[in-house]
Amino acid sequence: MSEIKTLGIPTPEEIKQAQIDFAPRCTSAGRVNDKETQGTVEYILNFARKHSLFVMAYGTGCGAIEIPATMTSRYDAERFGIRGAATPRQADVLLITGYLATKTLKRVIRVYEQMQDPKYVIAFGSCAINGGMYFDSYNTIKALDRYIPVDVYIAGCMPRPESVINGFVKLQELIKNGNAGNGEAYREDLDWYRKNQQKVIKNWDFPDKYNW
Amino acid sequence: MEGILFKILGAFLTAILAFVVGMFYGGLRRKVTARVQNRVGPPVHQNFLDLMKLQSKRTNIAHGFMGHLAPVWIIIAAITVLMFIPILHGDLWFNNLTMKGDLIFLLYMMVFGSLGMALGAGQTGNPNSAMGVSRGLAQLAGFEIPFMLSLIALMLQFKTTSISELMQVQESGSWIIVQNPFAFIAALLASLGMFRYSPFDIVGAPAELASGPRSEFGGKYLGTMMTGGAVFAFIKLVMYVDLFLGGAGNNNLEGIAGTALGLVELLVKTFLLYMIPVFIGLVSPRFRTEQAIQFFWKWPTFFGLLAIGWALYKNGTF
Amino acid sequence: MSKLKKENKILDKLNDVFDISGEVKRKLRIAVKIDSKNVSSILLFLKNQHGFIHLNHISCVDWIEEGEFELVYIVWNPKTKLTVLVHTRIDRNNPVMENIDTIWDQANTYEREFREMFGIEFPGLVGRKEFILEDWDDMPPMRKDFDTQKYAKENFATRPGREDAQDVREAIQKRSGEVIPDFAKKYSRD
Amino acid sequence: MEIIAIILLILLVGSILSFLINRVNKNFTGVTAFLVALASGVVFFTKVQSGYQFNFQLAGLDLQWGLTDYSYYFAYIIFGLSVLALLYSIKYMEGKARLGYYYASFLMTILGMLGVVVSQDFVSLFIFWEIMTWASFLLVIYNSYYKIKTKGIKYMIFSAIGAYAMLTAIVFIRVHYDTLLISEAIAKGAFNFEQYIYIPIFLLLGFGIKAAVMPFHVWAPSAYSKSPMPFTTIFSGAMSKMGIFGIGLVFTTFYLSNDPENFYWVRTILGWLGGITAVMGTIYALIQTDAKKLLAYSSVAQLGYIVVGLSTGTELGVMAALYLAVIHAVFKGALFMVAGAVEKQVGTTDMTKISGLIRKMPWTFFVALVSIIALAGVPPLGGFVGKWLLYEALITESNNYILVVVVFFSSTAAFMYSYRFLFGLFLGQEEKETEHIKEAPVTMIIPMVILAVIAMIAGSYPGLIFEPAAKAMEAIGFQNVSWQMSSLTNIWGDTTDLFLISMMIFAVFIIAFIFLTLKGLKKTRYVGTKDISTSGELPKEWENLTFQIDFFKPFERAAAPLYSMNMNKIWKNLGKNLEAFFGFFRKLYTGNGQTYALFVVIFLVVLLLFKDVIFS
Repeated sequence: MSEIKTLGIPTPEEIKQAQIDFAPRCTSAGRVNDKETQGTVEYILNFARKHSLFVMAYGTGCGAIEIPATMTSRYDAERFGIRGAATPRQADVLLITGYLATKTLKRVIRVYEQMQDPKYVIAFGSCAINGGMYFDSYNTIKALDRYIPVDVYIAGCMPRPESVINGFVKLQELIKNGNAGNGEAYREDLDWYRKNQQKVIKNWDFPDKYNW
Repeated sequence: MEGILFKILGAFLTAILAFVVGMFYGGLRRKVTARVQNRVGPPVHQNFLDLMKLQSKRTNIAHGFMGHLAPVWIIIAAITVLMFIPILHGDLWFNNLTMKGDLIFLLYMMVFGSLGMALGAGQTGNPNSAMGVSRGLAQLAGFEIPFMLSLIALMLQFKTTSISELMQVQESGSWIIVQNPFAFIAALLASLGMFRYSPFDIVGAPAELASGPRSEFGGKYLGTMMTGGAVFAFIKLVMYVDLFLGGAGNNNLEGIAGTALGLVELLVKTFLLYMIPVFIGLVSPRFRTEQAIQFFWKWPTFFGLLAIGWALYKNGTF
Repeated sequence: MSKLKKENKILDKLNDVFDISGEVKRKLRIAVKIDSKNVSSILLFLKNQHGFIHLNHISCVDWIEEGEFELVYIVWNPKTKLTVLVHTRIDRNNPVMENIDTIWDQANTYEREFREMFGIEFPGLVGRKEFILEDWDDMPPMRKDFDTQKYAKENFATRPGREDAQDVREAIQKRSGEVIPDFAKKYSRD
Repeated sequence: MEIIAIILLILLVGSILSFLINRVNKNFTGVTAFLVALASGVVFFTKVQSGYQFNFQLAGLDLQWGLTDYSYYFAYIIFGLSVLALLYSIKYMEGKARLGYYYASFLMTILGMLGVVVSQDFVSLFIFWEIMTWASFLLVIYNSYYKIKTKGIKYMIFSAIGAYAMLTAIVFIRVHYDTLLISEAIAKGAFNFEQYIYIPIFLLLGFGIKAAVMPFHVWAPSAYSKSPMPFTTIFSGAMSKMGIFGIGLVFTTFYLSNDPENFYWVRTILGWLGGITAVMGTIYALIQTDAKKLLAYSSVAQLGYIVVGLSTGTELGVMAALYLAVIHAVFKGALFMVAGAVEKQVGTTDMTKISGLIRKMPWTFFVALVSIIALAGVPPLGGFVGKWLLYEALITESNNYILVVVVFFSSTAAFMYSYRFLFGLFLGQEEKETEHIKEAPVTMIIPMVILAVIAMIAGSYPGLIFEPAAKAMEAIGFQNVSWQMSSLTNIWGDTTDLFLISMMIFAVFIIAFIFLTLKGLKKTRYVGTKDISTSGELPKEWENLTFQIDFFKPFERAAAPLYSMNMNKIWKNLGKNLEAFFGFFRKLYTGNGQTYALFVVIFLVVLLLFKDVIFS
């Protein structure tokens, strides 16, 4: 039998390293229009962006079942301008609903890269935050923001539709202040993301150049 | 010189009117849908926000030249048809090129946009797009038949192929909906297919075909398509009002008051007409393509033939 | 025993033909153990002679201490509603099992899964090697000696500060001061 | 020597010459043929005016060659298309076998067609008609030289039926009216349905087969698609118009009479046949997977429109037919050239095998796009004018209200195959195996582009075609045909201003195009066709996701009753029954002398028994 070392409470060195690794990577690059610097035009555009969120509901995990409830009569997300988009080309928000298997992660990355700037990611449920109940699973990623930038996390297992809407409202706030949307930062920091992605996805067959 | 200036200004006014009204109608449709489903729904101006957001997208992708041109064809079709349709009776501002084109031209011009869009969708290489186009074109062959029959009935009954003259006919007499009700029924049933709401929305079914022909368009392309679509919705409504509901602006007031009254009349008529496909769409499931085509070839075509018979009876051929 | 008449009848018939050790588990359910060489013949016998025309499921259990994989074929007779569980064991170090997808087509799916998840070879099995996992290059992950937590730690970035990313048993022990009883210790990881 | 004879002689000599030159040097054959056609065309248009006439005697028959405005109109189509097709041939046929055979037959076909339009008597008409048919038959079987028995047989049989029908009619005209000149026959009312109804019927049969009218259209799709593409260009573009030319001649009596009740049933039946031809051609075109076959069926459908136009017999209708004859030659010629270019560069025109050629062959795509828009009849290109004229003629001037719906259905369904053609060859996923493909050679591009430009100009200035068409109509019996340079008017006075429409479309195009291009220009990227949103899945290089097979299956299902009507099957059954019938007669010839002796005896006995009845 092989030797097993439990993770336990992280050591100070580990925490230090983690602080470097998990430092918010998308600080300034994508945010040309944060609250202080944005002009009138950007303010108006942000207003439009904020009130028109086309959601690419990528039903990755069990959380996908919360989306119909959020969208339909009872919780009616459409009153915030949130509506479904059929393809990543039309979408603004990528909703990761729950755990992400490595196999799915590959597709999610592709979908994310096919979306057009400014694009936002909402990750949904404990599994997307830290692995949740799949913390020791051999094929589920544990921290989504290592692979694609995330704007808003919604905690819970599962978050109820109220929390989902709360998450969207938080995202709207970020958009209004010009703090959301990390597409450009992602492109700038592509090497780091690619390194992480390729560590998980063994057979990397994406084109080398960033071409979408 | 002044005349030309007025023309250009009038054309701009018409385009802006069509755009604004079309967008608001889209928003109203969403609102009405929401209310029927017991929801609050988005604000009425939601479509403007969507359009603004789409146009403000920072990056865009195109799959090639035809893909790049796809929204252009829609805009061309929308603006051109708009210019050839009388919006108000003999109004200075909205009387663009209305006497220069007839119904056959309008009929063909109206498919121009969808065909161009289909070419753009084809170049993206997305199988869903091609599938949507295939369904759309097949459906076109369905609903154009009753629509054409209804138009032929009108042409025969009033001995004209010009839409302005058909309006003139209704100015003196009663509306065509009274004079030839069957033509109206056929055209109305055809309009359900033209609007592509349920039950004829299999062309761009979001879950099944990933929104069909539009699936590869985002950002400015999708936004421009939305604009064209909004103008087109307005055009169809105005066309139906002109053809069957007596047009608008047929009042005795002079100057700006007459125009304003005419516009209000137009809005009321188009809105009422618009609600028919919207409400039918709300309570309908979805037809498969062949069911849709067969539907159009049954009752609407029957009413169309009846309309032609009625027209021949009325104009004294037999 | 009179209650389980038809169960016993089937068991007797099987006993007549095959070298099995079987028992009637409960009403409508019979379990038999058989040597792995005879699995296909007993399945064919059940299917053709006694109307067990439906293959419910094939499951695999990793008996790591005994160095064996146990395969359980569950077949069902829609007329008599009887279920027969055919247990068989194969060597863990050289896991080769007879391919039965000629008897039931759907067995193919299960067998491909076992090939991927346990590394059991089925000679003559048709289908892509890659079934559910993508680009898997490690030990078959459902084997008990595959350490999934270690694999996860090595491959996936873990968010720091998550205290429950550890052995649950140990954590409970640490938190409550509870002592693990002796009978439970053999299930402990180390 | 008369100038027309010189032109025909140039073509004849050129035909032989190109055959001989091919023996010497294969590279010059095509150029020679092209120069011969060009020279004869130049001589024709510079030296020959309409109204030219030339009488001579041959074997005791009074023959007359000459040109009216009507035949001159068709000469435009013949020479225009032939010269371009021969220019196109030079590169297309490069490296192929039997070049001499090809070019000689090609020039003979031109000679035949020119002969048909210049003949003003029935004898030379028939002779040239046969030259044309035989020369074209040689080209139809060009690609299947060693399988003549199965390939060209349908064309041959139908041409033979047509020729016999024509010959019968000519003999009857000679018997009943004692003339062989067409003008005299018209003057004497030979084509009138009142007196000897079989004369015009037989003539219409003969011409209708060439024009691929409904029950006799079955030869057309296979013949069009099997010939070499440059020849199909004139086969479908010009030679089928000879049938139209003939139908127009037969109807001259009616046009002259100016009486809408005249010929009523014949015209109604012919019109309906044309309408059904259009529908059948269209619905069969849209289920084809071979681009050539698709175009061939589409040609049949378009010829149906022309027949409908001719049979309305009104001014607008005949104008529509003549206009469509030219514009069909233009866009269908271009489209067959496109198919040929694709065939030359890729090796196949099977749409299930190729896709995404747009960036490899941009000029070819441009031509295909323009011609397809013209074919579909969408404004502002030339095809729309023809459609407009046809509909207005049917609605305003004729009382075939249901026929207009049939025609309209056909042209709406035509959108489908139009799209199918463009999508199948040029759009869709770009494949790895077509990466090496280059644009077609420039001598193939030039004729295509010329035709496309004509189609574009005709959309704004259809008057350029109306002018000779109006003259041609006056030559066959209309008076004071009115036309405008760039606007269309029906008899109810409703106009469509084409120039304005073109300008409008052009202006909006420029504005929208500039807006779309300049907006976010730097951040707009081109992506390949493998970068599509297929639920996040990455399509492999070898995966072709283009949707090609059963493209219009839903329509097929909806229109299943229409598809169950198959003319081919009917003809095949007829052929089988005839074979059985004549097989019975063949059994009489047993090869046994005694049987023959018995026949002779029976014959004599019958003769003796009924001698009173027979020789009374």
